[in-house]
Amino acid sequence: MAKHATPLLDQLESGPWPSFVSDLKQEAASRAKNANNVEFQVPQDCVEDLLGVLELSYKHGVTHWKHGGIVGVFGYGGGVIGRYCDQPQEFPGVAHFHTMRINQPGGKFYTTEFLKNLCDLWEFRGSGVTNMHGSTGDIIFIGTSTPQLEEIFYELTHKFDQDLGGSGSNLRTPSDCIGAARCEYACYDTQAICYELTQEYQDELHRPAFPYKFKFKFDGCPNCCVASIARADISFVGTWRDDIKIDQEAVAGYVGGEFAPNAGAHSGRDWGAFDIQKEVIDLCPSQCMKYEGGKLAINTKECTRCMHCINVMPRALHIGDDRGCSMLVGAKAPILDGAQMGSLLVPFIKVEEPYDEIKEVIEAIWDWWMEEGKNRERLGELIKRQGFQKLLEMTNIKPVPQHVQEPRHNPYIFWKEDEVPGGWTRDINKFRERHQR
Amino acid sequence: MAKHATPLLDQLESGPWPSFVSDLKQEAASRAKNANNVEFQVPQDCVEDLLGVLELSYKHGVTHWKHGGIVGVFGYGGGVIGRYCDQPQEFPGVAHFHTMRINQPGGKFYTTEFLKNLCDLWEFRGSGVTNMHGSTGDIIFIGTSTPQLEEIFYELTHKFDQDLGGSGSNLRTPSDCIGAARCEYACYDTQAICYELTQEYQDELHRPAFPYKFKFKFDGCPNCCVASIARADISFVGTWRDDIKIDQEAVAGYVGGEFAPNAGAHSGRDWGAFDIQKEVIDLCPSQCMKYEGGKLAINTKECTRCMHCINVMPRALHIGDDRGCSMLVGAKAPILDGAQMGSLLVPFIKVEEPYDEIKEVIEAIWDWWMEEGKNRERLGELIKRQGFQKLLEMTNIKPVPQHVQEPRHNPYIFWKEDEVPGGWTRDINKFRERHQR
Amino acid sequence: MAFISSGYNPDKPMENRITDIGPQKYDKFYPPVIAKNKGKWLYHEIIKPGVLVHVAESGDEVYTVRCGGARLMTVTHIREICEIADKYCGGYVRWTTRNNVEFMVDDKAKCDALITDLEGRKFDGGSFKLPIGGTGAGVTNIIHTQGWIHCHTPATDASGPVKATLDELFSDFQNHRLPAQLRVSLACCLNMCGAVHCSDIAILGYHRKPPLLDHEYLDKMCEIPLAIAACPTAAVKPSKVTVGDKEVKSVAVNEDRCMFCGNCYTMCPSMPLADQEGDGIVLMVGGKVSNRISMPKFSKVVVAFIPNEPPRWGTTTATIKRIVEAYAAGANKYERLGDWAERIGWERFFDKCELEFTHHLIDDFRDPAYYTWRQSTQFKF
Amino acid sequence: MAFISSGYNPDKPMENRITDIGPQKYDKFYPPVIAKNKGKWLYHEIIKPGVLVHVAESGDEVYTVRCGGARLMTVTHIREICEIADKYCGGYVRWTTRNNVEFMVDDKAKCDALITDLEGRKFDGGSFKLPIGGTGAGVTNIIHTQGWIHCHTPATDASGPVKATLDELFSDFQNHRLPAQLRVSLACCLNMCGAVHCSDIAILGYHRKPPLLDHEYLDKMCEIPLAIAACPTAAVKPSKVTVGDKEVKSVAVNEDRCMFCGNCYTMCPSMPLADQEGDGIVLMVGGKVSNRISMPKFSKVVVAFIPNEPPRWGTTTATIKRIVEAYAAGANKYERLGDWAERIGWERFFDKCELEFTHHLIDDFRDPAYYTWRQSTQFKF
Ligand code: SRM
Ligand code: SRM
Ligand code: SRM
Ligand code: SRM
Ligand code: SF4
Ligand code: SF4
Ligand code: SF4
Ligand code: SF4
Ligand code: SF4
Ligand code: SF4
Ligand code: SF4
Ligand code: SF4
Repeated sequence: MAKHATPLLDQLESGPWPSFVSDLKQEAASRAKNANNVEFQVPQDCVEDLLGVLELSYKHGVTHWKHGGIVGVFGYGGGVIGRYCDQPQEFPGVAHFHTMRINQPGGKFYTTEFLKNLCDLWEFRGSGVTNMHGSTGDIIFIGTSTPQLEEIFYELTHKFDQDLGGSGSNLRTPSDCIGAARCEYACYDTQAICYELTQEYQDELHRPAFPYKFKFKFDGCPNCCVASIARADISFVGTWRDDIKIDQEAVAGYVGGEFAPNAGAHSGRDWGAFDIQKEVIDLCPSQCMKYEGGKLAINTKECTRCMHCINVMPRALHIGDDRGCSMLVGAKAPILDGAQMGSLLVPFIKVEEPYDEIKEVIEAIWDWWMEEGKNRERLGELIKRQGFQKLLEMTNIKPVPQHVQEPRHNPYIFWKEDEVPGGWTRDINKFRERHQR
Repeated sequence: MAKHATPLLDQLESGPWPSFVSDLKQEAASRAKNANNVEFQVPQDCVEDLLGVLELSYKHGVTHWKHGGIVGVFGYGGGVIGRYCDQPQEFPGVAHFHTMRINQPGGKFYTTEFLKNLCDLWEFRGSGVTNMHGSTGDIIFIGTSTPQLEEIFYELTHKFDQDLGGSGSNLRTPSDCIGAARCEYACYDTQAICYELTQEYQDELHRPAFPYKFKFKFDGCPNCCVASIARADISFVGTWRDDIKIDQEAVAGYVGGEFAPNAGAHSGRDWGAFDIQKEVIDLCPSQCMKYEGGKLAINTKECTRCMHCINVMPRALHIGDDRGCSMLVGAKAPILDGAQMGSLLVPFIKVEEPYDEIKEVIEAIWDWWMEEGKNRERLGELIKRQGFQKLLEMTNIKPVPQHVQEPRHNPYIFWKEDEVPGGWTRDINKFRERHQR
Repeated sequence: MAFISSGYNPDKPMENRITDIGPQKYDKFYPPVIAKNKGKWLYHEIIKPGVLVHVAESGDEVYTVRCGGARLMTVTHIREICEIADKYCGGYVRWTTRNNVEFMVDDKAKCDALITDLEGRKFDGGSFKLPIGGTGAGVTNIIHTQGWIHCHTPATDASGPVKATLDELFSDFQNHRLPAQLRVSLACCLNMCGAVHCSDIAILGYHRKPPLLDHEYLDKMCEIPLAIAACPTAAVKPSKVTVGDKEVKSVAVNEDRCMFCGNCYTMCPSMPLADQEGDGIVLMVGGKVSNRISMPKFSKVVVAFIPNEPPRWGTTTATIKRIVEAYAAGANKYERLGDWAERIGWERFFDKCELEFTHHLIDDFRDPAYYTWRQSTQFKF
Repeated sequence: MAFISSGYNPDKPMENRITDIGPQKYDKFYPPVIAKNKGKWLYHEIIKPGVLVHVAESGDEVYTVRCGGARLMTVTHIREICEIADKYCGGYVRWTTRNNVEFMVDDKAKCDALITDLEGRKFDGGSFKLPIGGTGAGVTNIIHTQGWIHCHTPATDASGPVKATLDELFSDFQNHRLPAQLRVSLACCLNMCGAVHCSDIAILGYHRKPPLLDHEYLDKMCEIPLAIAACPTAAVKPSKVTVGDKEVKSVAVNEDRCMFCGNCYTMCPSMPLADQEGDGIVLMVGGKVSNRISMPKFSKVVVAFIPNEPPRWGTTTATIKRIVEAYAAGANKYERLGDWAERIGWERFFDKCELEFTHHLIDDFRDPAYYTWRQSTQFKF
């Protein structure tokens, strides 16, 4: 029988979607049974207590966790989030219940061997409860005690060749879309650069030297499957500069109804026969396409590479060959001054080992932010505070119209003294010679 | 011969566009000649000096006018802008050179009799130079001396039944489009309400009691020929609620090429035959039109009354019969906090004598602004500072989706205590019973 | 020049005083055909540039001939307008909201005679007195402000640049070849006395040097707290300054925070900004006020600075001409300049108008600036 | 429960220490068909909801079966996933960026067997363990955060509302009937740990009461200057308070300026906000992150508050369902929810979704608020 009655949570066991309550219960049962005689290093009934404290929150309508305090592993400033229960007597199994962030592999591909190792470790030294994955991308181990932190870290590094992810005022765990590994739209190898920069900036990832958190995310194309534009201080979004490759025969295949539009993504409803004019040409945001005489034409110069036509006809249209990425900066959640999406800083840059050009941009941004950023000021907020122009100046990037959605509509231009002939130092008496009081 | 050489200004006499320099010179000559023996009350050569000081500005690249100081007519706080030359010795004719604002008639219609009277008065007591008209709408008399102000005012009121317009922290001279007088698009009588409100609020117009200036402008329809949306603290823009009236025969006339689209506004170029689909249906911003089987249909519910279709086919389409206006508030120039366009406050209101409902809205706005507005704070800035929600509250207008272009994207909702069950007063000790430190 | 009294008695200002009577009532000035058909107009047509006919339910017609005018007008010129109106229009005339003059007649024959008369009138210097035009898909009169002719804060002249620009655009004042109407406006300083911030093309006077400080007089001539409060960027602070051997109260300006708006000068004459090298013109484009097709919008800054070049402001007018030609060549029928720029993208706009994009054009004024940067990978190379 | 050392020596933490090694290298974990064809994929097809095939230049195919999962997963569940992957997928498996599990096989027959297996797996409580779906024009897994399971600042739970919502939307997880993909996300507080601010539908936990002040402990547990600096609206000020008979340093909160963001609480545990009646859910809609057709955009607040209703948050899920149905009925093919709302106008959106428009939905946060009001006469009645 369960340690705590959970009448409210029990109601979340029904319904088709996988029930986390059922899963927690199976874990609680498995720990209680302990078929493999694991010498649990945290309370065997911690999952029962987790269910118990959660039930209490369901009853009270508020959380029962309190602030973390600073816990972690020696020499690292991140990777662990401390957490304590505010009813430790009632739920001793979760009195201390820290999470650890384990840096996920690129594309979130796993061998079962590796996963099973992690499971064994986490069952043994933690609650056995995880998030697969955290919002930043890490594998999250939910719930262990302070003494286990170093033990887990030791085993991770020594046995599994695996490091922690980021937290605190650090570089956070970079993450990527599946990209070239399995996607025909990938304009660069997201996994390669994600890995390379993660390795290059291990120090920044583990040792807090920044004003606040900093995130990289890598999207292979403008579809943005890792949502980098919404939530990375620097988002790398694949793009290309030359023609979209058109296979006219395959276009005919779509027009003729041989291939399902959008790879079958709309199969759940009868939308009528595919109408290339209505569904592709007319929806192209830059109106740069034509379908005439059974031939599709794209005016590359005007195309904004939105991906729509390619998404609709993946067999017929393919991204260009002159590939690279756009870098956007400053995305963040609403705290403090409002949410931001990434703003375009580098319209196009090649993504090629050893990524020196890209690193130059990154480091110029960091230099500026570390110099000027206030405590707990995200890059986006610094850009807002000091201006996008300042960002361009500090990264030595030439202003181009691509940087703006539209030019400023207020004419409040802050000229600098050296831009104005004659400078600003003027003599009032000389002025008064021409202009009496 | 001219009093001052004006080699720079002389270059502005050539070219086809009416030359203000030529006009000023003809006035200077006329004053010098004085064929009618006018007993000029300000220096006879003031126009020469005006040309002279302007030439000097052309040479120096800066103005030679200085601050006004407070001049005006007894009991009024507006209607006169004081102005002094900063080179009075060189240009004594314009040493004092104040402007007077004369409240223009509605629609800027005149009889020549009235105009000639004004000309006589202004030639006699001022420079004879005017602006027809000032940006707010007034007739501007440019250039007279302080002693003449009362004289001119006396003659205006006693002989010509004519008052001054506004300046200072007053209601400014209201102005209107030609509207119903000569325009088939007018949804209400702009001249009638403009006149009525000008009369009703004479006190507000002449005696500064506001935090800053306040402007009314009246546009008969959404074409906005008096640009009210861009520059009136309250803009009244005509609109209607029922069907656009369609004369199908006339539609056929346009389609058949019998009538020129847009009343001939595009006659300077061969744009090809009129294509109702491309030129009307496809450009309708709400996509609520259809042209099928030679019949034009409009889905009134979805129409946003943008005027495009009516503008293109004025013989075929006419505004609806259930007419009134929208009121938008807060437009202003960029000083101090950035320009604003008017924001929609009253989506629809009838415009009928005695305009009581409209006056209620106006006065509620003024009450709030006079209570809360800071010195030199325009209504638009107050709305920005205290929020559009506050404006609705103070005018007792129910919030509707029409008030916004889009709902807020930041979730920072400032709840009020009485909106939250249980209020805000809580007991920390009670909280701590459930949540230990 | 003897003083002649109007009857006003300065010692008894309230004697016989008439106040608060407002303007003349509009309908006293309506031509008969207007008075009769008001509110009953059926449709109109532009017969040719500058000439309109409106047809009423009654069958009545009114022909309007629209004429350009420098809005700076002398009584001599107004009298000439009256003379024409007396001759052809029964003694009625009106001005438009953009300072054009409209002569109205109620039949076609009168209209033709009127047109012939107007076309013949020129100033001695050679310019037209009352050029016909300003309708339809063309350029109309330029809304403008006082400039060096009367104001104390301008950063450029008004009448001069307007005359020069309209000379350059004159053929479009008399033609309907543009994709849609194109409204040009000018304001001589940031106060923007007009709807300049929502114009297809706006010419704006702009200072670029922080105020001079006339310390010796500042405290005498100004209310220091008002000058401080006037500054939108809080760049003005109180200070003490030694002038000669006296310490006086004055202000200090944090020059790096100054955006040259002139608000301090409006409140305090001892803080002038004007400067021959500093002052000049900002060009803004793409605004509109009508609600037709697209919603009203602000103009955007596309040229950060052009020096004042009196008397003909050559660089300014040439740049405007280039923009107009690019627009004429590129936009669709009915498409306003701003809608065109948005459709093709601002990156293309700068190409097509051969304008340089500089850092000044990127918004850095307060929070809303963010919304003008590009939060997308959609752009054109 | 005896302590078992990993080998780590607390007295010599640096001994044999391995640090800064980063994650496992991605390519060690690629299934062979991925390793072989990486960068050479030609096209893909969604065979049915949840099942994709990607075809490479080489002719190779990879079949992917995507399965939903509560991202809160125990090792027992992960082991079961491994077992399946071992059986069908050569020991490889992956997770998507939205917490779904993907099993990949390189031929069609294996794929069918895999599907049959997966469809049969259920928890004791009756829910699916690994439901297949989440592709194409449908609903996929809900991105979410910790909620009451682990965090100290939530205003709602995460896993619970997500489970309840996905039960409600389950048929659309396994169907492609929607006009376009529909991404639902949840964040349990304003910190918004995820891309919640750019989601088609965002469920957001929100506090509505200003922080409680635990004066007795505040100065002991918090750095008062940090708590003051944390407040974005400057509502927190230092104060002195008498507790019992002692005067202590503490803070005061200007409650009218508080927007309940919880930043002060993040910096200072003596300022808790949570409250059963105060806390609840804000619904936002119409955001997106892809650049397809339209640019990325923020979600907009359309329901200001729904109380927490554990365990099934009935009002929240019913409201979401209503929005989804209105969208399904009204939008065009390929049209994301936000694009639909903008096309029909937000006034219609509220009609069609039967939502009440309240003053809370009008932006009043700083200068950019202005740009969300309506500066036009274009609107629908
Ligand atoms: C675990 C995780 C949520 C989850 O359930 O997945 C998480 C959890 C917390 N986040 Fe987060 N954030 C997590 C991803 C994010 C993301 C999403 C992302 O990275 O893509 C965001 C939005 C993007 C961004 O960075 O802006 C995010 C924005 C925040 C913020 C607001 C930051 C801002 O600048 O607006 C805070 C507040 C703070 O830093 O004080 C925050 C703070 C927190 C803290 C540390 C709360 C605190 O103040 O102490 C949470 C600890 C919860 C706990 O007890 O476990 N978390 N946080 C995510 C990290 C897992 C991982 O490593 O994979
Ligand atoms: C005469 C006129 C310009 C013209 O050449 O036509 C004018 C002239 C002045 N305006 Fe204006 N404004 C004139 C219409 C406008 C308009 C247009 C309108 O009313 O439609 C605006 C923009 C709309 C608005 O109100 O926002 C306008 C916005 C300003 C501002 C900025 C106000 C703001 O809130 O942003 C100022 C600055 C101030 O008030 O200190 C200003 C200040 C001034 C002053 C009084 C300069 C000053 O600070 O002392 C100018 C006196 C010039 C002179 O010596 O003659 N004037 N002013 C216009 C009035 C004529 C008339 O009565 O018909
Ligand atoms: C006479 C005048 C009203 C007045 O009270 O004086 C007027 C008169 C007419 N306007 Fe206007 N508009 C007048 C200033 C305006 C303004 C204000 C401005 O420019 O400062 C606007 C807003 C401009 C803007 O959006 O920036 C304006 C935007 C329109 C529009 C919308 C055009 C568009 O494409 O956006 C129409 C509709 C049309 O042209 O078919 C219109 C249509 C008309 C019609 C056809 C109305 C009618 O049926 O009589 C009139 C003749 C149009 C023509 O000239 O081609 N009128 N019209 C103004 C003439 C100014 C001038 O001398 O040139
Ligand atoms: C597996 C995954 C990448 C990964 O690294 O894990 C992925 C995979 C694919 N995405 Fe995605 N997307 C994935 C998250 C996303 C996200 C991120 C998110 O939702 O947080 C987005 C942005 C969402 C947004 O805009 O709010 C995203 C926006 C797209 C789009 C743009 C669709 C649109 O209408 O805007 C496409 C194009 C399409 O669907 O044709 C796309 C297309 C694809 C394709 C067709 C790419 C390909 O050729 O392989 C993949 C299968 C699509 C499908 O599921 O129907 N993927 N995709 C992610 C699956 C998440 C899941 O489990 O459901
Ligand atoms: S972002 Fe582009 S490249 Fe990456 S998985 Fe999505 S569609 Fe493929
Ligand atoms: S990628 Fe987008 S912009 Fe380019 S042609 Fe295709 S639909 Fe048009
Ligand atoms: S605003 Fe409308 S009613 Fe007034 S003149 Fe212009 S078109 Fe006619
Ligand atoms: S008025 Fe505008 S919105 Fe209405 S039907 Fe005509 S074009 Fe469409
Ligand atoms: S725009 Fe500026 S300089 Fe020009 S008239 Fe108005 S206040 Fe004077
Ligand atoms: S010009 Fe404007 S910004 Fe500069 S000091 Fe004066 S008021 Fe301040
Ligand atoms: S959204 Fe807020 S409550 Fe939820 S995990 Fe993130 S910080 Fe914690
Ligand atoms: S909850 Fe936010 S707004 Fe309220 S006092 Fe705390 S920090 Fe300030």
